Amino acid sequence: MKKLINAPDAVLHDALHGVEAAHGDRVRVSYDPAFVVRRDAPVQGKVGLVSGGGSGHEPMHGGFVGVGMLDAACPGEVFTSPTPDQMIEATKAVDGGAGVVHIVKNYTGDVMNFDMAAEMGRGEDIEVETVLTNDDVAVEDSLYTAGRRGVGVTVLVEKICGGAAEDGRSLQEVAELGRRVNANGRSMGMALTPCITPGSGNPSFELGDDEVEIGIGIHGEPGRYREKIAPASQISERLMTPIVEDLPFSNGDRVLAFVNGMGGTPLIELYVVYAEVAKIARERGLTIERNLVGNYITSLEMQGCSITLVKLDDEMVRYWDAPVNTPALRWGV
Amino acid sequence: MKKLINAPDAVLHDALHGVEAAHGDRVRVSYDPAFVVRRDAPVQGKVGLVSGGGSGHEPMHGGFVGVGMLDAACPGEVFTSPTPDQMIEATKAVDGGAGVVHIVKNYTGDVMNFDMAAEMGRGEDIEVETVLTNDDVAVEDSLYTAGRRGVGVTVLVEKICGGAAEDGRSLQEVAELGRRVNANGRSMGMALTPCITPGSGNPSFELGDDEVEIGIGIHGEPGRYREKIAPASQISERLMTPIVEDLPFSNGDRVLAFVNGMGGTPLIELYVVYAEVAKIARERGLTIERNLVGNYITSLEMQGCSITLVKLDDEMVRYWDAPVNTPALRWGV
Amino acid sequence: MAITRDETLDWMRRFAGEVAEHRQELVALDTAIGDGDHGTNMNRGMTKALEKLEGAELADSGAALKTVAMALVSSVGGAAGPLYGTLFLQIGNALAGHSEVDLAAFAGAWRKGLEGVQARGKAQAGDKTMVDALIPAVEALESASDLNAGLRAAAQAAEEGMKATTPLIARKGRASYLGERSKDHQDPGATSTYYLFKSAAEALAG
Amino acid sequence: MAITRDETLDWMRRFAGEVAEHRQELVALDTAIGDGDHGTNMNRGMTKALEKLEGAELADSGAALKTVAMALVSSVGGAAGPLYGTLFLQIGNALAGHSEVDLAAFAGAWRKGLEGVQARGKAQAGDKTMVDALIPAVEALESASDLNAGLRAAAQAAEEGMKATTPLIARKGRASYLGERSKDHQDPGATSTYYLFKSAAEALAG
Ligand SMILES: Nc1ncnc2c1ncn2[C@@H]1O[C@H](COP(=O)(O)OP(=O)(O)O)[C@@H](O)[C@H]1O
Ligand SMILES: Nc1ncnc2c1ncn2[C@@H]1O[C@H](COP(=O)(O)OP(=O)(O)O)[C@@H](O)[C@H]1O
Ligand SMILES: [Mg+2]
Ligand SMILES: [Mg+2]
Ligand SMILES: [Mg+2]
Ligand SMILES: [Mg+2]
Repeated sequence: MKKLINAPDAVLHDALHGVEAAHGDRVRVSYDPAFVVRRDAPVQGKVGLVSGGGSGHEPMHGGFVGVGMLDAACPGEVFTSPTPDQMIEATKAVDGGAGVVHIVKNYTGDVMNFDMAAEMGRGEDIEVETVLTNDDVAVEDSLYTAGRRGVGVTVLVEKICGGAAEDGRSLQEVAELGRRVNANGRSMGMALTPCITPGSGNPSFELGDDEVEIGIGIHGEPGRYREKIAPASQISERLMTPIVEDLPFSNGDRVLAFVNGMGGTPLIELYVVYAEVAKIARERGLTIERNLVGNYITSLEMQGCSITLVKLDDEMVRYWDAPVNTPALRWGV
Repeated sequence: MKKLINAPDAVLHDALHGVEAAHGDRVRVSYDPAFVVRRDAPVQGKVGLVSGGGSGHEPMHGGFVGVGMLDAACPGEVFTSPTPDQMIEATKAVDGGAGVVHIVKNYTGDVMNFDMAAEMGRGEDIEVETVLTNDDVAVEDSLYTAGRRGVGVTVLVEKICGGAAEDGRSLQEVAELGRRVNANGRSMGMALTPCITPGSGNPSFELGDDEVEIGIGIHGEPGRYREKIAPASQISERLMTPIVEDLPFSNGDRVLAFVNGMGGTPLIELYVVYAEVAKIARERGLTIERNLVGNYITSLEMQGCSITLVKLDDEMVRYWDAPVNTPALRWGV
Repeated sequence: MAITRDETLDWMRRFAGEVAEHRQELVALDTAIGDGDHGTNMNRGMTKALEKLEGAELADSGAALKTVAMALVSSVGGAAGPLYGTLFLQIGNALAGHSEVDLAAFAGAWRKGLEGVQARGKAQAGDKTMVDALIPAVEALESASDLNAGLRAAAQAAEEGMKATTPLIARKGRASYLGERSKDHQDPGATSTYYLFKSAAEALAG
Repeated sequence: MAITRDETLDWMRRFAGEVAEHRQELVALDTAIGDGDHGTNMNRGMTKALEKLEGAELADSGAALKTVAMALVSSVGGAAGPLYGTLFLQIGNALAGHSEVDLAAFAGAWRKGLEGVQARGKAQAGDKTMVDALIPAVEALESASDLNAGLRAAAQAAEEGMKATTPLIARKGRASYLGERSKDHQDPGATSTYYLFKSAAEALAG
């Protein structure tokens, strides 16, 4: 294992120091319990947005803290959901009297820790709504599993809810909107290579020199199946088909298309994939009204990509376009 | 070799399609000869900025085309400088009557192709100034080499010159400012892993499981020497010392610190490095007034990082802060 | 025969030792069907738990186990944090106020712990989780006639339950995403649960 | 004995063939001390050059070589594009207007080509570049007494010049960044230059 770190156990702590040093003009960092919070939090009268999850998915979530997006992010250890005390303290730190939305990716650990936070936080007198994201169509038999995983749509939910919260919308409205984005979003991912967590030091799975793993999550877990590597056009089709057919998206729909890198894939390849996604969308009669291409929800150094489509409505477009000023997403400000 | 591509020879073309599909609201793409140009080019009365270089360094340069930064970027094949006809057409496309600055990284190929473009373009009646970047302190005996390479500082030159051009500064002023940024900038890079160009299919060099390559460029070329992997604190020191001592930077200097990922390094590791850079800067009495952390000038999927420091003056700060609206850098708009 | 506070502390030290010793094994099991952090998570948690135990004034076994619970909840994260946290909290609550714990109290406390884990994680027997080691172990305690025998039977039952997870298809937790591919791997959480019973037998059986 | 336009076209086809055949070799040489694209670059360029030659009305050898020059300049990029472009342009300019080319004219044209390459790239003998194959080959042409012998001697001299780059420390181009580490590797550009002379001997010597 070769990594730019000081010690496996120190990664999160050291990286938080880097975040504070680099973005101290926009965010503050609490180390114990660990969370990243908007400099100006709590914003009085505004609904607070808190997310969190394991580290190793950067820039998610810490890179999305700032005006127009999250008020706070709770980073767990690498690929390990954060703990209830982080969530409780972050929630308190961002409550401006209008309640707080927790954006939670649907993983057993994340859900249980946020649940415990809610139970333990009772009596704090902060109204909390939870938006659970579960957009990963790779998980098929969700009745016999922990349910679909929350992946790419989470970034979009955070941005769109962030815009709505900034616009003064109520706790219920922000949460409803987040749920609507999730309900209208579908994702699927694939890997060319595994990743190595600092704690384990070993590849998360073994892949042949000509194999790809289809239907992966974002924690280095193996996917649904593996197959021979194919041209980007076929791989894009492989991911797009289950996405488009699951919602289902139909001719005439307006969509946001998000091609996300898993962390180790060169941007030039993501653009190659985006070209294919645009072509497939066109063939299916979908109009891509907004897009995002880049590394936003990653799995350490894994090579591969995921595709997310969200069926848009006017309100989503409006809050997607709204100003945002975070380390990783910035526009309109 | 596993890549998200359709064919090695088609990478550049396919990626340009992706860029056009994703960013058509801000840029136009010419395919033959290949260049990416601001949608609103030529901007009358504004100095035009053209850069270019091999592909595989994304988002550089195509991702820096837009208001407040480049007017056009000429992408060569992967790791191969572009050709004179691209530069000539791009220069014509952006000339708004106030002349054009070519920002050229100091590599034999880039320099000779831009030279030929200048010779062949004579008689086109466009005034052209060239800013050559050569900030890489890893190249020591520059008398006996092709001179220092242009690396990280190029991104900063493009941003700062872009701000000045947008502000209506003259051709001479913009070029002088670019040269000043370059003259006050120093960089050094290292790799944990090699990269694989689509055309070759093989790793650019072989590294042991516990080795790192110090003093690399951005084309997968081997570095100055290799050594055993060390903690991020030591590696940062290894890069910072020759940078700081070369200019030299001294106690009290105001600097911009740029920690750049080579493409395959997780962002969390770049923040670990940035924490170390901030510490070393503090110890040396340097005040980091601005910073940039992320993958901006990359070598395909290479893991590793580079550090760039620029000694700032007020004018540089002003144009660094100026609005920019490109696919890869956006603020103030 | 009864369990004292100091024996409980010994149990926790031994459990922490087992987790540290088997950290890489737990990581490897979790790499195969999960995200490779279970060993690291449990080790971080039990290290923290021992730290807390050192500094604390502990009235009894119940107090000690509640301290462990809180340390785990606030340092482990993931699925294991809330699950082990709940387990220890329920056991600790049940044992609080008793300076000595007999077999009936101990088995009863474990039953509460198991119920807590199932309430939190919704896993049933056969879902390929730590519950598959817990259920037979708790039942062994409940049907034992003396503490020593009960502890040994529980450890053995946990081991068998752990091994029996191998052929199962996971229906809860991260491994469930793998569907059929989760077969032929032993569940990491069931494995750490076995170490918990193993160390209990070593520390608490006379 | 003289060189015709059609022989020149044959030369270019053979050179393109050598480059295609040795693409991976040139890539491997450039991977060791450069960025691994020389074979791909030259192959892209010569493929383009042949395409252009197909469609063109070509008066003579000079016109053919100028067509190759422009194709290379606008499709190769990197260091090799301007250098080979300049080389072919200078040779083509010198030969333009001659329907048949004798040894003196050919050697003179190559001298111009060499001068062009050195003016563009500033490399001297011993800098570990294509110039190290060019200089001895051009000199062999200049000192030959007939065309056939001159072409064969030039190919041999280019090969020797190419091999002699191996122990050198690069002082120009990308390999120069490596300093001492550039030793013990043959220069890719000198290698492609050798193929240029090799195919010249095959196509043009009777
Ligand atoms: N719903 C659940 N109920 C009971 N145990 C579960 C459940 N989900 C997961 N587990 C247990 O947790 C273990 C994984 O723990 P760990 O790796 O620390 O957390 P994570 O899966 O969040 O990375 C699994 O092996 C399984 O035994
Ligand atoms: N200044 C120079 N003068 C002459 N030849 C040079 C010079 N610089 C580089 N070369 C030649 O170019 C070759 C490399 O070409 P190529 O790999 O296509 O370009 P790049 O180095 O831009 O990737 C070298 O092997 C060397 O022979
Ligand atoms: Mg985990
Ligand atoms: Mg090159
Ligand atoms: Mg796990
Ligand atoms: Mg090369």
